Amino acid sequence: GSSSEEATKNAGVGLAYDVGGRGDHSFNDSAAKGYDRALKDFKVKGKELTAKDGDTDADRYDKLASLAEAGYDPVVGVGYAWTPSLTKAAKKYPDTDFGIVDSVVDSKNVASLVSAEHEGSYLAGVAAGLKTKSDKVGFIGGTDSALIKKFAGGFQQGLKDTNPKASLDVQWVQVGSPKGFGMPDRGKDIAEGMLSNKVDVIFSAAGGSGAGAIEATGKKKGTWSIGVDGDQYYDKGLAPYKNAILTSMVKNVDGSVYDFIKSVVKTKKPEHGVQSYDLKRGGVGLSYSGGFIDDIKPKIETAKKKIIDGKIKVADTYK
Amino acid sequence: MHALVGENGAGKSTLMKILYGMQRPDEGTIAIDGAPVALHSPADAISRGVGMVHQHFMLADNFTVLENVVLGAEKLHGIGGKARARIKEISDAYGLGVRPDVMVEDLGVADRQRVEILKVLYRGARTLILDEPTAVLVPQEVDALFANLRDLKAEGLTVLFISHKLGEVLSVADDITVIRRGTTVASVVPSETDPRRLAELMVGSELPSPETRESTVTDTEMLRLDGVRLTATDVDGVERAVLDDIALRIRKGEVLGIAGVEGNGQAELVEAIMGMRDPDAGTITLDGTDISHAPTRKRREDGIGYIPEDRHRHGLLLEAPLWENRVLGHVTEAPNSKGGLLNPAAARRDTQRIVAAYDVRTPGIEVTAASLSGGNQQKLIVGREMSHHPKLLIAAHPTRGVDVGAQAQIWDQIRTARREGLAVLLISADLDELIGLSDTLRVMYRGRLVADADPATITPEELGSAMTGAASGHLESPAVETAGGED
Amino acid sequence: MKKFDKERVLLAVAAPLLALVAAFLLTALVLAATGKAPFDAFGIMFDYGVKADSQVYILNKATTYYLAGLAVAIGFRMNLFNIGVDGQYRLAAFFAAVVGGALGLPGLVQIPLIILVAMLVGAMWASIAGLLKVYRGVSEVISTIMLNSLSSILISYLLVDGRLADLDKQTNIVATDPLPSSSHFFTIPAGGDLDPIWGFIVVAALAGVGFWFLLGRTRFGFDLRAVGRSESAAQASGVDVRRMVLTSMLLSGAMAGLIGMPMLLNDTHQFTSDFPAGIGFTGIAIALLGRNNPVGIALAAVLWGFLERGANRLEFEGYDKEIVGVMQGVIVLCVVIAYELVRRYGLKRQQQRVGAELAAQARTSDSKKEVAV
Amino acid sequence: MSATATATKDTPTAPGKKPGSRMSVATVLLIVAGALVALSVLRALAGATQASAFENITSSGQIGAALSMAVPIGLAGLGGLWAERAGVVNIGLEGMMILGTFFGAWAGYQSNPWVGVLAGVLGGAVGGLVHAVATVTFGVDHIISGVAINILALGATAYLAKRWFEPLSDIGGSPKQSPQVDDIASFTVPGLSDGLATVENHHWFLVSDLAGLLGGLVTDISALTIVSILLFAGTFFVLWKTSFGLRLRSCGENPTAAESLGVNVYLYKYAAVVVSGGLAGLGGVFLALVRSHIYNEGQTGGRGYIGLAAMLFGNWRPGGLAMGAGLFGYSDALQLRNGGATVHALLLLVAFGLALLAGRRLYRKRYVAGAVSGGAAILLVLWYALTDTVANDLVPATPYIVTLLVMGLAAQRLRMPKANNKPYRKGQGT
Ligand SMILES: Nc1ncnc2c1ncn2[C@@H]1O[C@H](COP(=O)(O)OP(=O)(O)OP(=O)(O)O)[C@@H](O)[C@H]1O
Ligand SMILES: Nc1ncnc2c1ncn2[C@@H]1O[C@H](COP(=O)(O)OP(=O)(O)OP(=O)(O)O)[C@@H](O)[C@H]1O
Ligand SMILES: [Mg+2]
Ligand SMILES: [Mg+2]
Repeated sequence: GSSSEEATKNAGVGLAYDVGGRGDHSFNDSAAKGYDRALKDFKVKGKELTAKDGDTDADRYDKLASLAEAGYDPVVGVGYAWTPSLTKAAKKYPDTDFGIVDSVVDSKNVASLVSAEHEGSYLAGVAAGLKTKSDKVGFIGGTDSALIKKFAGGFQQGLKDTNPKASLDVQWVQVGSPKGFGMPDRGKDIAEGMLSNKVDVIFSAAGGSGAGAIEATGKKKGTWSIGVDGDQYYDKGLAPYKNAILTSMVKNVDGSVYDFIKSVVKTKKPEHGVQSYDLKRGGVGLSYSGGFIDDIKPKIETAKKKIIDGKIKVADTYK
Repeated sequence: MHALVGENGAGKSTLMKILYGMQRPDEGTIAIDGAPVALHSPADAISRGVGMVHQHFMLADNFTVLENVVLGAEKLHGIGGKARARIKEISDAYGLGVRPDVMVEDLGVADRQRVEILKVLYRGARTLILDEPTAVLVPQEVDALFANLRDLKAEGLTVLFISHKLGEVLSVADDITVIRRGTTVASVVPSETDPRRLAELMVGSELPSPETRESTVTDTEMLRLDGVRLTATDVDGVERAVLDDIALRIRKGEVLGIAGVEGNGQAELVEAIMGMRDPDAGTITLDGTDISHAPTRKRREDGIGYIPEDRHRHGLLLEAPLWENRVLGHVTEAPNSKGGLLNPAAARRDTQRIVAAYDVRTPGIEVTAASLSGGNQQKLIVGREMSHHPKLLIAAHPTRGVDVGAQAQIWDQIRTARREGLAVLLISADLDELIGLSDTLRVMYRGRLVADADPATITPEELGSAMTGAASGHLESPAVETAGGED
Repeated sequence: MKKFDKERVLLAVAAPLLALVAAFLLTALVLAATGKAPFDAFGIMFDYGVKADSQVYILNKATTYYLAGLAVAIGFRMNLFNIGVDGQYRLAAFFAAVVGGALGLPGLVQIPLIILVAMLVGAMWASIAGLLKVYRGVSEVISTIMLNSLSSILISYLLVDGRLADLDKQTNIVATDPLPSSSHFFTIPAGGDLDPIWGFIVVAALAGVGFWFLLGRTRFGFDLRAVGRSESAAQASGVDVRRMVLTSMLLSGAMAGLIGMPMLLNDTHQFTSDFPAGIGFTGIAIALLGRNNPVGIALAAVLWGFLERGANRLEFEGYDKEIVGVMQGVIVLCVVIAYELVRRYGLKRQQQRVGAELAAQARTSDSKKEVAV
Repeated sequence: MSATATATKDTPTAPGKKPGSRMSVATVLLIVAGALVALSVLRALAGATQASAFENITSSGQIGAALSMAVPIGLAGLGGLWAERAGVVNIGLEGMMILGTFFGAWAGYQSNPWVGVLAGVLGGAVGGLVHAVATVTFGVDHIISGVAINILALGATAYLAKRWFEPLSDIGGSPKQSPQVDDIASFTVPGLSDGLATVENHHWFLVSDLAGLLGGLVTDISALTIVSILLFAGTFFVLWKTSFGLRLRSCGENPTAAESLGVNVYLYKYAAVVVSGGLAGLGGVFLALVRSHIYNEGQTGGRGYIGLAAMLFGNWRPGGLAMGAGLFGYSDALQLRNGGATVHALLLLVAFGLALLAGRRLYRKRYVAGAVSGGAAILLVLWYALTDTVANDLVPATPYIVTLLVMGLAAQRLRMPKANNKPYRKGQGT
């Protein structure tokens, strides 16, 4: 570093989004929500940076380092892509508290904010298995990454455990590229293809592309979508189709980010180590907005309890 | 009918382009029908009744004749049936025999020229400019053309044409203007002059002649082609023969001339010998070794020199300096390289030598080839090819578009090398050059060698009839049907 | 005319300078029009760009970009538009990482082996486009674009837990086996607590020298440049153009194979789905800027690195880092136009000068003759 | 033989024959019909488990999706066609499409989608204008200028999106995304659409396939799709049936000749390239406003290039281009909608086509080529028989492989405008 006197006074919260950034209607936005809330509640300042397509680890490190260098504390990396750069930054700036979403960095000054997406997705699978009439269910993943396969794996297990007859059609919007999270048109095409093959419940873990799938089910009577990340029933852009949103698999990134910021700036007892936001901790779960799955709530709660009790071990990847 | 004569590069085309509004004069005036005019574009010229047939045809190959004719003049009769009718009408009136719906690419040179003339007439031109209309025609076609032009003259049109060929100028023109280095040097009427005097006016001195006297032909065979056949597949997937059963031999010290209307397979023949196209059948033997399927580079290394027909496309890297152009085609040979490595220093030195020895007018060898004049470019090519002491020289139109001085030098160099045992395959549209330089003559027609002749006795007219397919066999022998007499 | 004359050098320098000035002015206009103070932004970029750690960053980035520029330039030199460098380097880096991760040989053997694999894979992927062009007449522009998409699909098919990669459940990162530390490339310490400079910069420099030597000093290079200047003349001169197309496509692909190596061997040591994409396209811009010349490409690569470094800072200072994208686009467009203008002006100037000098020569020789007479 | 009417340039035989490389409408229909019959037969042969995969190949949903995917590619290709017919290669189509998506959505969300359409077309046309200035006026190499424009368009839209859309986050804007734009009207032919759907659902031999095909073309068709189809017809009319078109095409065939006849070549080239940009812009608008309702960074996804490929495939003619775009749109929709099982069924169909090709080649005594096609057909049949689906993570390769295959089979018969990609300077022609 060159100028270290700045680092002595705390400048506020530093947040580094993954490609997509604030406004992606997906998990970056979720993180932004937690960040906004924390800034307001704790009256601190903050700075947001966003990774761009083609950024190398060096570019990402550069962003984290300039935040730490300028005295931001904590510094949060949103998304597992920050893993290598954040590992390096944590080593370089041991006095700064780092947080990383969706990944684990093994370091004393890092809080790893991971969620049990597979557990929540299991419940979504249960709902789908109970609600499908055609015994055909679909899953649309934004891209074939390990994280999204966690959703797919849990969903498949929940579906099969509940309704062994049901078949699952799994498709990716774009293999090998996170661009698949921003292609609502292709999401819609995939969904329409599934619907024409008599699929009647579709779970999309595909960021913005999921909106296309929701639109497709919204336009065909008797078919359902399952939303992801936030409670999409309240998504303004999806208002015309909200009655086709069976439920949403909510992943509380906003909560985990908020909690972490709070632990640093408010309680001054920074969370460190792996912070697992699972079913038990309420980090993931199903939403009941719209009341479409109220009838099967007991069965879902049973499944939830079994998972929490460890009676069901949910697969965390899809093969 | 007014003729404009002058040597290559005298400025004839430039003057005509000015008349046609394609270039603007720095000073001076142009008057049409007595009124001074300012021509800013071809459209201006066309609207004043001036039409031009360019030295290089201005036709879109992939368009029909109709489309080519109506282009730019759609307002007259549209682009459909009415235009077609009008074209037929004009064609019939002047006996041009133009078919409106044929693709231009399927037409021969003479037909294309008639399309060009029709294009001008279609626009109602009263003044017709023809830039070297006869350069690519055989004598019989020239006669037909002049017959057409006389018809036009009879209709009251003014015809302005450019030519180097003094004989034809004297026979058809009513007036002659001679220009040299961009200025008018004389205005004469045909009855008061003769070819010699006209030539002297043009050049400022006596015209050089391609005549070669003593024969240097030896018995050693240098190049031999047997049953060479080359086919090409056109866009329809139809295969046709562009070279068919070609057999010829050239001995050391012999110049073999090939006559033929352009597009009858001469270019393909050269490409087959150079290895740029692979023959489908037959053998090519150079100095006793079979090179039928050898790559071009090997053939060049084995001693074939090549003066291509189109120096800009095949002979030079226009934007490269002269010394790199000296390397082109001989990159594997001394002094240009050693091992796999270039030797720029040696190549530069040798370029200096060529520039001096072949009188290439250039301020240095670092200038690009594009900045040299055509004649000097050609001298560089000749110098380059001769520097590697070829056994066989393929010279396609070696003096096309070069000035008289350069022409004489090139002829000299070919003659000298021939004396030292060089075999030469000469292809030229200039029948005088062909007859003057060759020891043996062959005529090519539709991909075949259909006739041969002795240059000592043949006339351009006789050659011309064989070039159009009207005569075949040995043109000199009285036993075979030949066209016209011999002198 | 001298071998190096001042006017030519001046003209060669004028084009990029002209373009850069125009580009900065245009960008300033855009900034001003959207309500930002342009010169502050440039100031921030400059101040940040000349800091010591920025210089290390720029050099490391430029190493990668330089190789990308060279890979593209090989094609450009003979009028081949290898838009597929992007797919080639990614596929190459992937397989190189797989091979490197699987073996545990001494570095002296393994590093060259990894590099060789990368070059081979790059060349092979490029050869598909070359073969299609030579035997089926398919435009390389089209085929390489298709091949870019195909290489991403192929990589993501293979980069899966259990196929050629492993999943780290903690980090959610799917990666090839990491290279053994013996295969890490050496680094050059930059002093202080600065990050080191990637040792691969040496390889990149050698590649540049090799490029210059191959094109400027060998028969092969002469042939290649001849094809680029005039395909028909090259063919008549004895170059086998079809083979040349294939060879230079292979060379371009092999060079593309090197692009991922500095990152793989000096930095990430494994291939993940986040391995940067799009550097092939950056390479096109850099080759255009550097005018396919090894020194020019180096300058262009450094400029690009500088701009990106500045972009990172702009965002921090509250500017929109996206302005750098505009800047890059404007620079490339201005540069190609400026080069063309200067090229044409130079050619015309030269023709005029040749004409004038010849006329002068003719006059002196005429007067000599008169004296002699 | 007369003394004059003789030698032909390059073609000593068969003078006067038109180049017949273009396929007639009848041939195309015949091919489509043949494919349908083949499909029906194959489906009848395949087991019941596979039948639904085959049905997807001609389902109306599939056809409708294929059409909506083909339109943007077709429009980009049409842009390419205009430019190249005037002798300018336009690889900047991608950038012009990006401008179309951006400005289409930007104007669209503020007023109504049709204003967006206009703005997108204008945006693309401005991109075309830049390309025209660079290539026509300054004489920059066409491909280089196109690449530069792609870089610039990407940079400029990213910057503007950041400036203009980010502040609109409460109505859905973000640095990479615009707010929602209202739908453009779409039409369904009443009666016909339902009737065809009924027939299709019966899965009758051949009849249902035909019904599916037609059904896809009359159900839920966007107004912009209709506009696009009209533009194809209009392009054919303007370029081949009007004097404007004749002049424009002459600039791509022999600009010097056109110049010598008083045609202002620069003007026509400018017009063509600007129209080209406008069409590509419209393609972008289609992506933004019909396929989605938003601008989305990276939305074009290389469709500009694919449009160019479709144009090459179509031999620089609107009909052929439509087929090329249709082919890509079709295979993309097929893989996207139906995944592995249907692509698996497609293998058999392709094998069938290859077998026919092999037969034709062997008949024409082109043994090597015939053997290659035959071998490929056998391999595909084996692949089909030994597996029962294509892995879903490989399926996305379908459109690219199809394009490469088709280009490989077709490229050599193509004939581009003669002066395409050649520099032209006024007054410097020979
Ligand atoms: N604008 C110009 N500036 C300088 N030189 C020019 C210009 N235009 C033409 N020239 C040169 O003037 C000379 C006259 O060219 P032009 O084509 O008119 O000759 P020509 O008499 O028609 O010759 P040819 O018999 O070869 O057709 C040529 O050397 C040409 O290169
Ligand atoms: N017409 C011109 N106008 C301006 N500069 C020119 C012109 N021609 C050449 N140059 C300059 O001369 C230099 C050499 O040009 P170029 O790169 O084409 O040559 P080269 O021999 O291929 O180079 P290399 O050493 O890379 O092989 C370049 O720097 C270029 O800028
Ligand atoms: Mg001339
Ligand atoms: Mg002339």
